[in-house]
Amino acid sequence: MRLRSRSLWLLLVLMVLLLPAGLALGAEGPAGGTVKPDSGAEAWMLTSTALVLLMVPGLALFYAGLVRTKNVLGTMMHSFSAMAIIGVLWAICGYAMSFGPSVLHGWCGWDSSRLFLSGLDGSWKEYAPGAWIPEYVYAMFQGKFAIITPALIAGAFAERVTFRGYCLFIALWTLVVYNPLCHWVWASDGFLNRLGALDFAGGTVVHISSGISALVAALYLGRRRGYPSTAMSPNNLVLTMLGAGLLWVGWFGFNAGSAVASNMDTARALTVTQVAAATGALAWIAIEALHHGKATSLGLASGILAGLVVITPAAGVVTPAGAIALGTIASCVSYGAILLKNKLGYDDSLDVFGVHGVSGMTGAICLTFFIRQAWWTQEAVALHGQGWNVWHQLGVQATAVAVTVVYASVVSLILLVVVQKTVGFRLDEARERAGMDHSLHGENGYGLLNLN
Amino acid sequence: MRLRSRSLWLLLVLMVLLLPAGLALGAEGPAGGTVKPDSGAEAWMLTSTALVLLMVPGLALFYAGLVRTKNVLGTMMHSFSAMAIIGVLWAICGYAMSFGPSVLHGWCGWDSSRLFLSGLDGSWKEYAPGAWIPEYVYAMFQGKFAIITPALIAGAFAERVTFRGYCLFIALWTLVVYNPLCHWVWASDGFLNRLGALDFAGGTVVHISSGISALVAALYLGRRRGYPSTAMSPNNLVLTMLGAGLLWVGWFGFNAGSAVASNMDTARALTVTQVAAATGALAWIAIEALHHGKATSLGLASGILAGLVVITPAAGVVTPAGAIALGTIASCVSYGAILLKNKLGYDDSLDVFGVHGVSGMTGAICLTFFIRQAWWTQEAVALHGQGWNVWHQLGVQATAVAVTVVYASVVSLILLVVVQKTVGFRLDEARERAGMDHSLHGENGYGLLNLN
Amino acid sequence: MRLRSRSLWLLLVLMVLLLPAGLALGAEGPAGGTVKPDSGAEAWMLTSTALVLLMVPGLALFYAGLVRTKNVLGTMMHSFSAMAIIGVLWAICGYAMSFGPSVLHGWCGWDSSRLFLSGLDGSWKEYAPGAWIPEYVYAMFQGKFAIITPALIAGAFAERVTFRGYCLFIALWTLVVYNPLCHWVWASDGFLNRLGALDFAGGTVVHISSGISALVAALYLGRRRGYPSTAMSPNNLVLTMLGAGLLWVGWFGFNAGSAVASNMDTARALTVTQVAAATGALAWIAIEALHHGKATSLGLASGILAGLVVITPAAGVVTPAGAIALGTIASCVSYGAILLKNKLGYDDSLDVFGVHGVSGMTGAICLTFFIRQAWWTQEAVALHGQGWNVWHQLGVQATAVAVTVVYASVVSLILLVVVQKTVGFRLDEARERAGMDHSLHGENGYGLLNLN
Amino acid sequence: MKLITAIIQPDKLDDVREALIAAEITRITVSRCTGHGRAQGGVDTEELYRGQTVMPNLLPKVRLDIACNEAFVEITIAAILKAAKHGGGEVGDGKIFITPLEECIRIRTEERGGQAI
Amino acid sequence: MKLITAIIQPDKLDDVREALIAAEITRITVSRCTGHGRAQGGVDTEELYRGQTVMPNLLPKVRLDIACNEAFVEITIAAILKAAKHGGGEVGDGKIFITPLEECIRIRTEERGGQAI
Amino acid sequence: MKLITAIIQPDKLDDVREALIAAEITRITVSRCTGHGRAQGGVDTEELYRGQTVMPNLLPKVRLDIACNEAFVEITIAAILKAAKHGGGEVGDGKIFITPLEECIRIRTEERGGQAI
Ligand SMILES: Nc1ncnc2c1ncn2[C@@H]1O[C@H](COP(=O)(O)OP(=O)(O)O)[C@@H](O)[C@H]1O
Ligand SMILES: Nc1ncnc2c1ncn2[C@@H]1O[C@H](COP(=O)(O)OP(=O)(O)O)[C@@H](O)[C@H]1O
Ligand SMILES: Nc1ncnc2c1ncn2[C@@H]1O[C@H](COP(=O)(O)OP(=O)(O)O)[C@@H](O)[C@H]1O
Repeated sequence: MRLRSRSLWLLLVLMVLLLPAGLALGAEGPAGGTVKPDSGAEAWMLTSTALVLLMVPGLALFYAGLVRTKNVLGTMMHSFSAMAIIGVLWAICGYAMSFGPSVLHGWCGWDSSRLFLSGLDGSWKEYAPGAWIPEYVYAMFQGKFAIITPALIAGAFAERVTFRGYCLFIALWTLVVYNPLCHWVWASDGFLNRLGALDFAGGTVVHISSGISALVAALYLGRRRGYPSTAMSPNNLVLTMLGAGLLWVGWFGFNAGSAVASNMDTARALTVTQVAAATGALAWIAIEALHHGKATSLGLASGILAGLVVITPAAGVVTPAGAIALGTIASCVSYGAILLKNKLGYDDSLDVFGVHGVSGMTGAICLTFFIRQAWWTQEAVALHGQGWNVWHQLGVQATAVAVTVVYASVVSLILLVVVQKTVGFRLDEARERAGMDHSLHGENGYGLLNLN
Repeated sequence: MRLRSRSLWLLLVLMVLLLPAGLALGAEGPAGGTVKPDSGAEAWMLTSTALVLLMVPGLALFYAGLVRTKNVLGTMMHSFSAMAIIGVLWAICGYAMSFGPSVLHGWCGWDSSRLFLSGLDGSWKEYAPGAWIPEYVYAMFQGKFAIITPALIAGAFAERVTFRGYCLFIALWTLVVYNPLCHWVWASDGFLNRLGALDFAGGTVVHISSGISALVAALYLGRRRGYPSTAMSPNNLVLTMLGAGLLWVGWFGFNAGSAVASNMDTARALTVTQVAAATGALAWIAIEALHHGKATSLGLASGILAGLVVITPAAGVVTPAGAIALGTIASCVSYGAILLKNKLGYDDSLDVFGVHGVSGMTGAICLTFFIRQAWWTQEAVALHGQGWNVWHQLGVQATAVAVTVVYASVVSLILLVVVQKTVGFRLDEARERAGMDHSLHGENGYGLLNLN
Repeated sequence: MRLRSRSLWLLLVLMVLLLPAGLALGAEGPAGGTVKPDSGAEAWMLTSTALVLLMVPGLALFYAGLVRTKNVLGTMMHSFSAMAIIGVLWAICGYAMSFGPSVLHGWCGWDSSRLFLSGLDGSWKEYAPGAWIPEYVYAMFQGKFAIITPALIAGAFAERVTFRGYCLFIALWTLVVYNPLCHWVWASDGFLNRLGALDFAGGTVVHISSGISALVAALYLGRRRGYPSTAMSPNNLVLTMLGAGLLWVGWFGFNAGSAVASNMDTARALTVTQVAAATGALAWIAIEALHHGKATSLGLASGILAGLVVITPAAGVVTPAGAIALGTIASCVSYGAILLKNKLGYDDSLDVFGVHGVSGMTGAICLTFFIRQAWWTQEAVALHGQGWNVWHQLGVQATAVAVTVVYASVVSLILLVVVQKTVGFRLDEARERAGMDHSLHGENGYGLLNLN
Repeated sequence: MKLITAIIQPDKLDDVREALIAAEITRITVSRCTGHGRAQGGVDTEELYRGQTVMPNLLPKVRLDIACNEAFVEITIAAILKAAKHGGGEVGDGKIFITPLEECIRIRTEERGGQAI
Repeated sequence: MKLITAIIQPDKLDDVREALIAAEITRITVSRCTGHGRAQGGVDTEELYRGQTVMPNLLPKVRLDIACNEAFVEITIAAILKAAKHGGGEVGDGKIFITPLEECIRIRTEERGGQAI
Repeated sequence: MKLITAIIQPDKLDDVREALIAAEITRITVSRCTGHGRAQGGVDTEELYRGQTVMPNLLPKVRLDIACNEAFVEITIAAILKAAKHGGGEVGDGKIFITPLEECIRIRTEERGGQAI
């Protein structure tokens, strides 16, 4: 058993070590005669890349604060190992699969000259009118989205999976779920993109895909031992609050960075992001105050997240007033979804589906009703011709959501079975009781609790 | 009682929900023929907005680390709920009140087409020579200042107020204290601005106004039960240190962002901010070493803050050497002010007045003596004509400080009385003893301390 | 004893207070006729400055999490006091010593008109083709490197030095080790720069110099009492993980900022930084899984650091595939170095030499083998003429490393002796046992552990 | 000599400590514990977690250990009883346990017995 | 009356608590402690630190204090013994100590003796 | 059998643990507590808070519980007394309490009495 595990890791290491041998020598992309570098747009995209990376420790803290003391490091490892694993996979082939030209009937993209990011040196692209930036920056910015998406799923099966199984799962998931979806929605020749689906910063690609996969995983892997009879209290809500704060800050990069420019679109995206997050937070604590007479800090943090998730697909097109509406709606539906979960009794431990899945779908669908006038009269006409209306767009949005839900849930289920049957995913009872920190990592989150 | 509270919250929720109904359809501001977008300036302002937002979790940690274990979440909630409440209010009417044209004899601004930020789409403005950026970005940047200012006040009455009372207080305070002050000092037709008061990034608007309101609140609400006889030790100075670090980082956005450009002014503001913070920190620990023979981490953190506060109004005009002088002076006077407070015996729990009020006033007044030569020969002449000298400027600065002190203290007192008499502000004894976390929020900051 | 200490501090305070008296009046540098401000490059450099500052709290957390509970604040103080002390010294004379024209046969630079940063106002420079930014920004960006370098050393003698001794040590070290080294490598007339040594963002200046000084200090000051017989467990690995996350984010500023532009070089540096960090992390946990059957969170964090350190000198020239190779190699050699240390038995408490020294040297040397083709055909030819090859470059790199190792170790040893013999460096037994937090700072990191 | 161990509510610690000092009992040892009493302990102990009311398995309590001579036993008990009650006494207010103490030694002076208490 | 003090492994706390409740022992006090038993306590207790296997000086344990009437002593012991063992019993599984309890007082009602337990 | 409970200064924990091991007392339970002794406990216990000297109400202490057979009682006490003193003994150095232990059970083997210690 231990042996099997070792050889598995060995393989991985060797793979990594041998990779550079296979590298295509970085061909300098000829900078076309018309390249006009926009150092301001690049500056913002570099910043956005850093901000989205900041979301990963933010998420790690958010989740780590909610689990029990014995699982605090194991939970952080879920986010941090995504930085390591997806960070490497994205550089090797993720970018090529997501943003290369369509292959396999459009299932994914492929561009062998972009393996190992090798063909990007010297390549400038105009991602928005006038916004020429190095393709490297775009690849890195997008890579951060690939990292955070599988990390989000981890909340659904917190406190009860093997580290090995988790690593294998996210590696496979990014290859067969994330990269294709990303290609469909954001590559210029992706079929959902061509359909005209609006997904500014990842409502479908990031939040719905992770939310629905989380639900499937929670159902497949089953409840934590003791749930729901034993109370499983958060070990450190201070971390959760700090995590929520970092997520909010980082989300400016996530959403406003998705304009891939430093212009009016960027400004609008930042504005609605800020407004939706604030409204989501306010709405959630207001609901709590009505429901229980007390507003909680976890409620405020959850409301921030709901607001940020709902605005993610919508940040390109809605008005600030629309952001207020969406933020309010998101907190209501996510709050309701969590109450429902408690009734149904399945154990989506940190409510990934309730927050990301539900608010993500809400955003992707409801954004249709809050699109600013100018979009209808200009962009919509340019894209679809005269006569395109709310109901047309609603149909497109619903299609994109449905495709994402079906694809992500089916493929995730297959992957779950595969991982469970090979290296094992669900933790055995002894190690689950002892806690992931000690039994999987040989560590101890808070040494300060012992005397030393 | 519980019912009263519920209906209050209900009102709030309904308000939020109904708001979008009242929205003016986002009229696209016609981009004037001469707009020359400066993507670099915009990139820096987007970044600054994110950095200033980062200060809010920073402040939450700074304060949360200093209170007792039972109040750690309640204290964080003070900062985070400001993000939610002021975040929404600023979008609804705060920006319109602060930066609309003067109404009511200049008491505040008003621009109904900017309610819900509706008229901003497509609007570009030149905030500094050549620095054309979307008005959206400016509105969001300024909104972060509106958020952090009331959050600062919370330190004065830490550990002893109701959450409901606090929410109501900061909502009213931002409407009748912050927005008018902001208009007077920073709107082009504000009367203190016209007078020539120098307040680069909020010495009066942010620090003096919050510091003096904090003093009034501490006096009005009275001491914590047990203060000063019982020692009330900080529960987690690690959080406080981290908070100080995040505040320093965020302050670069706060001060250098206040140039609303990416030019020499920005560079100078960043430089003096860095230098003053370092000097403040060094001076504070030097004073402690002299006074007690030991330098403390809280002292270093307090010195950082004093240095940052003192340079806030001054960042546009002083030299780096001036920043060193100001940082040193700030730590001396704030240290002295806190010693004095201990003598006087009032309970400004986290020394909001001692640090923000005192160093803020010091900065606003003393900056006059450290203005770089070029300012006198160029800007001063352009603004006031020949012959304008240090003493003239000192008079203007003193006026601005006096106006702020009088206005903020009087109006804050009225608001305190109103809140106390309506929903109740001061916590009753049982809940104060039990701690805000449990009694107000039904939570527990550090579950890890229990066995779970 | 206490008196001696007081007068020492008094001197310091007076020095600080009197400094501004000696200031040269900020002469406005005449902006040459051809200045073309690049607001985008400036925006990114301002951001980078903030990001590098963020690394200091990041480092404080990283280190603080690894020590024992009684030393958590004392350890954070090592990082934070560097912000204060070096922050002030850099403004006074550090920048002038590092980037002024060579004096003393090139031992350091000097430019008395840059003392107190006084001559920088109005000065714009073109740091990369087209990238005109205010010299202020460059000075502040570089100042952050000066801050973090001595703070890194502190890990080697964690838990066992006086605060006074530490302050004196880093003040002297920055003056006689850092500033000269920085001048040699990065000033245009520095001798290592002229030799053609590649050190994009501080492999020699920052990591090798601090790593080797750390080793010398660990050997000179001796082991912690009880090491290695008593287990000294990390008090809070959650902090360490968060610290690693902040370091990664901040490192984007560190490396990509070192392009001093917002162009293709910046984009490449950011890309290889991201890739090397991810690979380092993955390789480290793979090694651990092979070696012990378990991957640890501290291992992942250490791998992140190793990857970041190794790419630091290389970020300007290597390909992404090269970054994968370097990240893998770095984790292998640093892991090995730490195993070796455990065998040898000296107490480099937080493995500063093992991670920064070893990975730094690895990067500075091995980068030669992963340089992208275009560099050889363009930059190399421009710098050295035809025929310059890997072995030539390797010689230059080895020279730079050797010079750094010899200089830093010898001078550090002298400084250690001086500090130990004057104010005392090593903590006496009673205070070491009681813990730095209480005995040096009169504080207590986690009050929450007591009942209050 | 007796060893008096009291389990009380955390919010009563200050009151009890003051009552003890008033009764001239100045030497005490305090530690954190968690407990489980009748009916899962008293009003208003539940916590909230995302819209759900949660009853913790173990509630935070404070434990006091006081070694004292026989003469002081009832004084100590009376002081605790008075100060530790919420109102007229609520579920969760706690318990006092008394065990025999055979010996007590002051480390500093190595004194033993009653005068070392 | 007796005071039963058990030192157990932290991962067995839930099991023991449930076993006690099943045996109708519902009032307990729990606290965190660390301990040092034979041969530095049991399999798989080491931790990892940068490639090195480290044996902590003190291992985390949980302490239960249960005051009970004589009649319940053996019931309580049996419940703990059954629930606290790993498999058939491993080094580190813990200890039970029994000390005499002279008096027990319920703070709420000021009742004393057996009915206050 | 006796139960020896010692309250000592945290910085002496390592010394005491080593002294006990040297005296062949290897089984101990350690926990964190806070205490209040005479004259608010010893030199150099104050803390600093923004320019003010603060005396904490309760100072951190460490509690050791050691069950041992009669024969080892004096050995244990001697070991603690020697190792726990600061210099010749300072205020705050702590206390040792000895209570009777009626029964001791090793959970792993269910052994009882002296050999289970
Ligand atoms: N028999 C007992 N043994 C151990 N601890 C007890 C016992 N009874 C009460 N406690 C402790 O005292 C605390 C408060 O008990 P409480 O609920 O007031 O008791 P009761 O239900 O008898 O009034 C409990 O949480 C528990 O920690
Ligand atoms: N004689 C004793 N005195 C105090 N505590 C003890 C004693 N024996 C055991 N313990 C506590 O019980 C824990 C588990 O002991 P364990 O290793 O199972 O004992 P044993 O080696 O006798 O089987 C120890 O870590 C310690 O905390
Ligand atoms: N009578 C007592 N009951 C309970 N704990 C005590 C008692 N006396 C001392 N202690 C504990 O021992 C610690 C050290 O006591 P110390 O100040 O050395 O005692 P003394 O003043 O008798 O020399 C105290 O902080 C307290 O925790």
